[in-house]
Amino acid sequence: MGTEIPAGACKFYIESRVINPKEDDKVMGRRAKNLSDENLIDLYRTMIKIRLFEEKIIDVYSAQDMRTPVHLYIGQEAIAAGVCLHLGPKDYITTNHRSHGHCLAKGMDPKVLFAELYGKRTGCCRGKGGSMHPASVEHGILGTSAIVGGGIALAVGNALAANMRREKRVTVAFFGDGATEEGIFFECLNFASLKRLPVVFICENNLYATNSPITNRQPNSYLWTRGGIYDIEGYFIYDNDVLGICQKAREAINKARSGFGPSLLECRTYRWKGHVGPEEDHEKGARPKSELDLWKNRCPIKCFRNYLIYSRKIRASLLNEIENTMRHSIDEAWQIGKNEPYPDQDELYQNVYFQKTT
Amino acid sequence: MGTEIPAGACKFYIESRVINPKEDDKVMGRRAKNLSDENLIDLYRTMIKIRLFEEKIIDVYSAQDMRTPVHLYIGQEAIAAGVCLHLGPKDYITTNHRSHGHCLAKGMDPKVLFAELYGKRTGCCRGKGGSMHPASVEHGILGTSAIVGGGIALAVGNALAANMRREKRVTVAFFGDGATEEGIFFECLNFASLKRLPVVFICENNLYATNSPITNRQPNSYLWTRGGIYDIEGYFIYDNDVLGICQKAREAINKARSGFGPSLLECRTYRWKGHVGPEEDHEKGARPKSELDLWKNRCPIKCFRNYLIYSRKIRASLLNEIENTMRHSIDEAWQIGKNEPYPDQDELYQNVYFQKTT
Amino acid sequence: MPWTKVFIEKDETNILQSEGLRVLSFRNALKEAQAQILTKYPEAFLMGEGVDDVGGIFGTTLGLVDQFGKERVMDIPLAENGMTGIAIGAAAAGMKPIFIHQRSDFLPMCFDQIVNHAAKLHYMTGGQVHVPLVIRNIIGRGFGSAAQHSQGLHGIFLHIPGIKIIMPSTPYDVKGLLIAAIEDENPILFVEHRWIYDYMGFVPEEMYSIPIGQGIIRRNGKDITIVALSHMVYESMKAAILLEKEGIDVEVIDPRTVKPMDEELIFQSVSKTGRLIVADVACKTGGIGAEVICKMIERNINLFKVPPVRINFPDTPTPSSPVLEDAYYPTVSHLVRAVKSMV
Amino acid sequence: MPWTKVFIEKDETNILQSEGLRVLSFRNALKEAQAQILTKYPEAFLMGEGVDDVGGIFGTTLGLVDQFGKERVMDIPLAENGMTGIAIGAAAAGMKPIFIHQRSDFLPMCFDQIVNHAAKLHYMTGGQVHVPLVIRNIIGRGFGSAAQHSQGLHGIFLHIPGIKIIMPSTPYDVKGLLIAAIEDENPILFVEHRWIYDYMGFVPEEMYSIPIGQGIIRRNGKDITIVALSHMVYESMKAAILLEKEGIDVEVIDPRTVKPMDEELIFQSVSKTGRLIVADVACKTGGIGAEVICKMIERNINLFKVPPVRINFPDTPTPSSPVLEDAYYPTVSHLVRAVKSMV
Ligand SMILES: Cc1ncc(C[n+]2csc(CCOP(=O)(O)OP(=O)(O)O)c2C)c(N)n1
Ligand SMILES: Cc1ncc(C[n+]2csc(CCOP(=O)(O)OP(=O)(O)O)c2C)c(N)n1
Ligand SMILES: [Mg+2]
Ligand SMILES: [Mg+2]
Repeated sequence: MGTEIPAGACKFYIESRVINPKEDDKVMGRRAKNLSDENLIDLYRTMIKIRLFEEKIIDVYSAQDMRTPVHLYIGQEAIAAGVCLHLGPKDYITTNHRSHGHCLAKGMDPKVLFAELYGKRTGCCRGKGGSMHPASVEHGILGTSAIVGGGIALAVGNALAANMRREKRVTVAFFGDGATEEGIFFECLNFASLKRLPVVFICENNLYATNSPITNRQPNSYLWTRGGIYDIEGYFIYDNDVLGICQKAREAINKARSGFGPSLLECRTYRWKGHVGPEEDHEKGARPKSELDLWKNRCPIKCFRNYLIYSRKIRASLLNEIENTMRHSIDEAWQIGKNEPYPDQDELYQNVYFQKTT
Repeated sequence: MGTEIPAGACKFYIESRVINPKEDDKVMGRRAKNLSDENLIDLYRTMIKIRLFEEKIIDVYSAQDMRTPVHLYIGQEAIAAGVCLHLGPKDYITTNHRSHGHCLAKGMDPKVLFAELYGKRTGCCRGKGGSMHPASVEHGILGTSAIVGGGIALAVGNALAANMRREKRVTVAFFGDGATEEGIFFECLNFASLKRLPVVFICENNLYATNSPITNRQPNSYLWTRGGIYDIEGYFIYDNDVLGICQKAREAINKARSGFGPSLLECRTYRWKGHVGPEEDHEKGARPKSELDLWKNRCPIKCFRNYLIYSRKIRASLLNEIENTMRHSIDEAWQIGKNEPYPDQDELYQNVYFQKTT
Repeated sequence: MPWTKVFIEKDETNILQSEGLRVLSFRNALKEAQAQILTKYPEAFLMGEGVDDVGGIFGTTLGLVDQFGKERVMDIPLAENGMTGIAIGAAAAGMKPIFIHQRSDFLPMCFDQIVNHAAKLHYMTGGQVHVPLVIRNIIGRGFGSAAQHSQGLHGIFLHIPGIKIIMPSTPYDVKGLLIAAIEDENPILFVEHRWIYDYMGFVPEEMYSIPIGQGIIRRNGKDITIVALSHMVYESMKAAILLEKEGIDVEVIDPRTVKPMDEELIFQSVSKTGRLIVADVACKTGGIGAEVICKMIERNINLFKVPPVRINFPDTPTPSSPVLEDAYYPTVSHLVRAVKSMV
Repeated sequence: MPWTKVFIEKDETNILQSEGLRVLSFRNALKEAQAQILTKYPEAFLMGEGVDDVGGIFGTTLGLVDQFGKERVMDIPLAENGMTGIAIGAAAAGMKPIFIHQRSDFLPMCFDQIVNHAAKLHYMTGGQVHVPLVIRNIIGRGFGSAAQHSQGLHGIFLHIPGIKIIMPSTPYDVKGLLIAAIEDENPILFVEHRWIYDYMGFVPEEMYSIPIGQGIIRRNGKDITIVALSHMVYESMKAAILLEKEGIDVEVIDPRTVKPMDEELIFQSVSKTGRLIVADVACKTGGIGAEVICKMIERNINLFKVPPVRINFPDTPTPSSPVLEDAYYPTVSHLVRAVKSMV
């Protein structure tokens, strides 16, 4: 039972998908076989956390006191959540301009992130990074580049360091479909495979870079194939399929951790909001509303919630409670982050050069 | 009947090859079926021209008056000759630091090239380019980059221009195995396929970049596969097989000319001389002599000559005559080129910026 | 002259309109220039990430795709270096691409192709080939754009022979200089600033071009010379108005093109005032200010009555926090303070 | 002092040896520094195209692979931008890579990673992460190296906050400065020149480091100051010897590090001589000379008795022809002529 899209750049690309949770059950069930209820609830909680964090941003953004360009992750939550479930605090990730989801899934405290978005002294980067450059060494996020493709090289470098030290850390690089057009992507795939580095490449194919559909930019969109030329196994994970992501990410992470080198996962998804800022793209005519509606129907949270309730027999009230608790804690984090003090103006001149503290 | 290589970096890579011309006959014969004797003799003549041109360089280089770094093409002649046989003067090519063979095969006059190597006023670039940057607009060579990978982008740009103008010109990009590691290679493949540009990518895989064997640099050496991810057909052409090159190049060029987009040919070969300069690599221990000996046995000229004589019944005396005539004309070209006047010192300041002559 | 004047307030341009003169924003002047270029030169085309989308590069290419089609208003993959090389190859074969970057910060991605290829091809080929390539790039200040989305990187191209640098400030100039750039047929870095798109001014409808290498005196004064680039022209004019009230007479020079630079114009001015400020939209050390000041002192060691001053971004990356961003950017009051300390 | 002296002729170093002092070439001093760094710091490693081959980067890494293995003397694919990013990622995670380019001309390939990443990561992360990355790069003059194999591109990095620039000239300094660079733990552009590898000088066996930011007076003089970088130190010393015979007393200053720059040392010298030449191994416009001269005039407008002079490559790409190459490079006689015109 396919879904017809009346118009829109990605029409050719979107295959039919059965949203009915009953029918999804068998596939989902197979995928979840290694996951306890607790795992599943963790997964749900992470997705909810990301969603609510960003909905908070949308709520408050028009006040114009959060002065940082926000690239919202809403609609893509399944990926960060599904991948980071398998990572420990010592594992590294690199993110990109669309950073919030990855940072939260990797364990960053929402209030520190809010403080950073507000340019506050207690933000993770003392207010110098903002939304596009979060970092948190304790969570294995050693800096974020908003240059498309930049984070991929940093990730491979993190993995090289881990390898040279014989540490068992894994590095995950998150990046968009647009990043796969930058030459640096291939330079990194080649080297990662050559040295069998413990790195997992996660391509979040949301079908657009800014307003350009992938059909404007690449002759085909099988991004999972891009590593094959270097003997890197590639996988395609269907639209927002959180359990699929979870399963393949686990395999890839375990493989990397065991010394068998990199993998590439293409996770197909869709961003609900504009490339930057809280509006929706159809408002300014960047894409048809019907396309968004279709993908809202594939909301990773809604689908997963249905699965949990109908197939795993998890009580809706428990899920509601998780959501309510999270909403409360996000509100609180926002309150705190927003009310932190600004840095002194002198901070401007700090950290241009590293100074040894001997 | 394989050939064992006692030691050497590329051992794993080199498969058995029957050099015996009688046994090669059938394959060769099939490949030559569209080629007249005249074509074949043209091909032979071009290879001989390149070989003798460069042997002349070797002869005279120690005099140190040819002050330009020469990256010799000896051993790889089959590629330039086999490909350029199908190109007209209006077709474009781009070459690289190892430029002489491509320029000569595309029709450049040896004396103009010699003059350039000697830094003379009548050199193709008025003495400003040297061996690494020859150009000749009348032969469709719009400039040469010695930055690895640079020429690939120029080629795709030439092809884009031809396409936008609805001209039937084809562009061929010649580059080495090392260039396939630069990200720009993939950026160009993607765009060329996306826009179905009339360009043919010829990768001359001589198994080394400078002294680094390909095994140090890439996890596998199936370079012909690199375009598959963009739906670009790839072909592998066996060691210096000039008729194989000829055949596949014709197909690819025709395809490009007919508007069906790019192809990628990997031509396996070997350079006999050092990366730069007239010495042989084993002299300084860069690679085993046995490896070179093996490849000298696969000399593209010698093998082709045997084929012409034994299978096509072309008289050896005719081939000898071609060689002698060519030797004479190369000598003459060298004499002329070498004795041309140097540019005025003022030439230094010319051509920094284009000046309109209106 | 209406075409030399800088209009800080929109209201001022009402006078122009009442005189029957045509008023356009910087943004629309730029768009008009591109439309006229595309119309006149069949070999010209625009390429860039998102040139054909609803944003239209801050509105500067909006609608052009409808007029000229997707081939000549070409959206491209995210591959700045390769695409620049492709533009160069097309230019070498006779096309006239205008390559557009949403931010100047993306120029480092294609430094290889700009520096080692575009700038050298004409020379290396002994003049056989030339590269008519215009590279539009936009400095993106403000709203937490931070370290990788707000740099001014034009200064480094001063050091690269073979490429020219143009930095228009007014609607009149941006049109005339873009047309001049295309007609010049050299590789040209065309530097814009996001904060000047809304400024208005007189812009004739017909195609015209402004000679590359000619600066202009935006305001005559006898006490001090401010050489101001791009957005700094507006800030300097504002400062001049404030300082006038205090009896300080500021001359504002807008070089318009940085390479070649109208050295003579600046030299004459400083010979008169004896005081020089160079105000640029980029970091201080190793920038354009140093070159201008150095050139002046090479010509006359007794030129200066007081030490020259460079007004720039500080030598730090751009911070994100609004309070730090405020501290980062030099303002009218910096200029006023600097001038006062010098006279 | 043997460690401050510049030895132009090999013979001169015989004296050192007869005094029991150890003499090494620049090349071998560099190799020794790397060997000692690799020994002392397990997190240090070399990476570069051909670092482990029989050429050994003009001999400067020769044999190190036998001692330290292929993982720490790492040959890499031809992918300068990606590999620089990987080096940065490794450095951010605590390693200390030394990235080696056979030519400075390949730096534009990785400008994205150097400028937008290495130079900014410490700042963007609010100081959480730093990038101990040394980028060795070699200026390759001569024998028709031409436009893409002979540039000096260090000048453009002056304009990029967050990266330091070191330009050693003597064997003593190259060892001490490379060790200092590694211990400094910032992104550092370490600029070498192919023509100074064979110069000899005193080099102690033990590890030592030279403070970054301290220039040195190579020769005391009272008539004129030449600030000379890298290979130009030798040319300037030769010029000074010739000029001495004509009664002109040249002071030669070797800044050794360009960013930070020992401004004070230069200022003191020019305050004394009133005359300044800046001699660099790169094009003139927008280079280091402009910055040095500008800094001086900012400090004192009465500093100069005569206009300062920049001795540089001309503002053209490098030509291939030997006669043009000869015309391209400034020589001792340029320096001599310039000095004579100034005193
Ligand atoms: C090198 C570079 N080019 C262009 C940009 C501008 N830009 C920022 S995000 C973006 C689109 C990225 O698309 P994708 O990688 O698919 O990520 P998405 O935004 O879809 O998550 C572009 C073009 C940039 N930041 N860096
Ligand atoms: C970007 C860049 N990096 C490094 C070099 C130095 N270099 C010149 S040729 C070469 C090897 C090229 O190998 P390949 O592409 O296989 O061509 P081959 O020399 O084998 O014909 C290298 C590393 C360069 N010229 N440009
Ligand atoms: Mg995307
Ligand atoms: Mg090769």
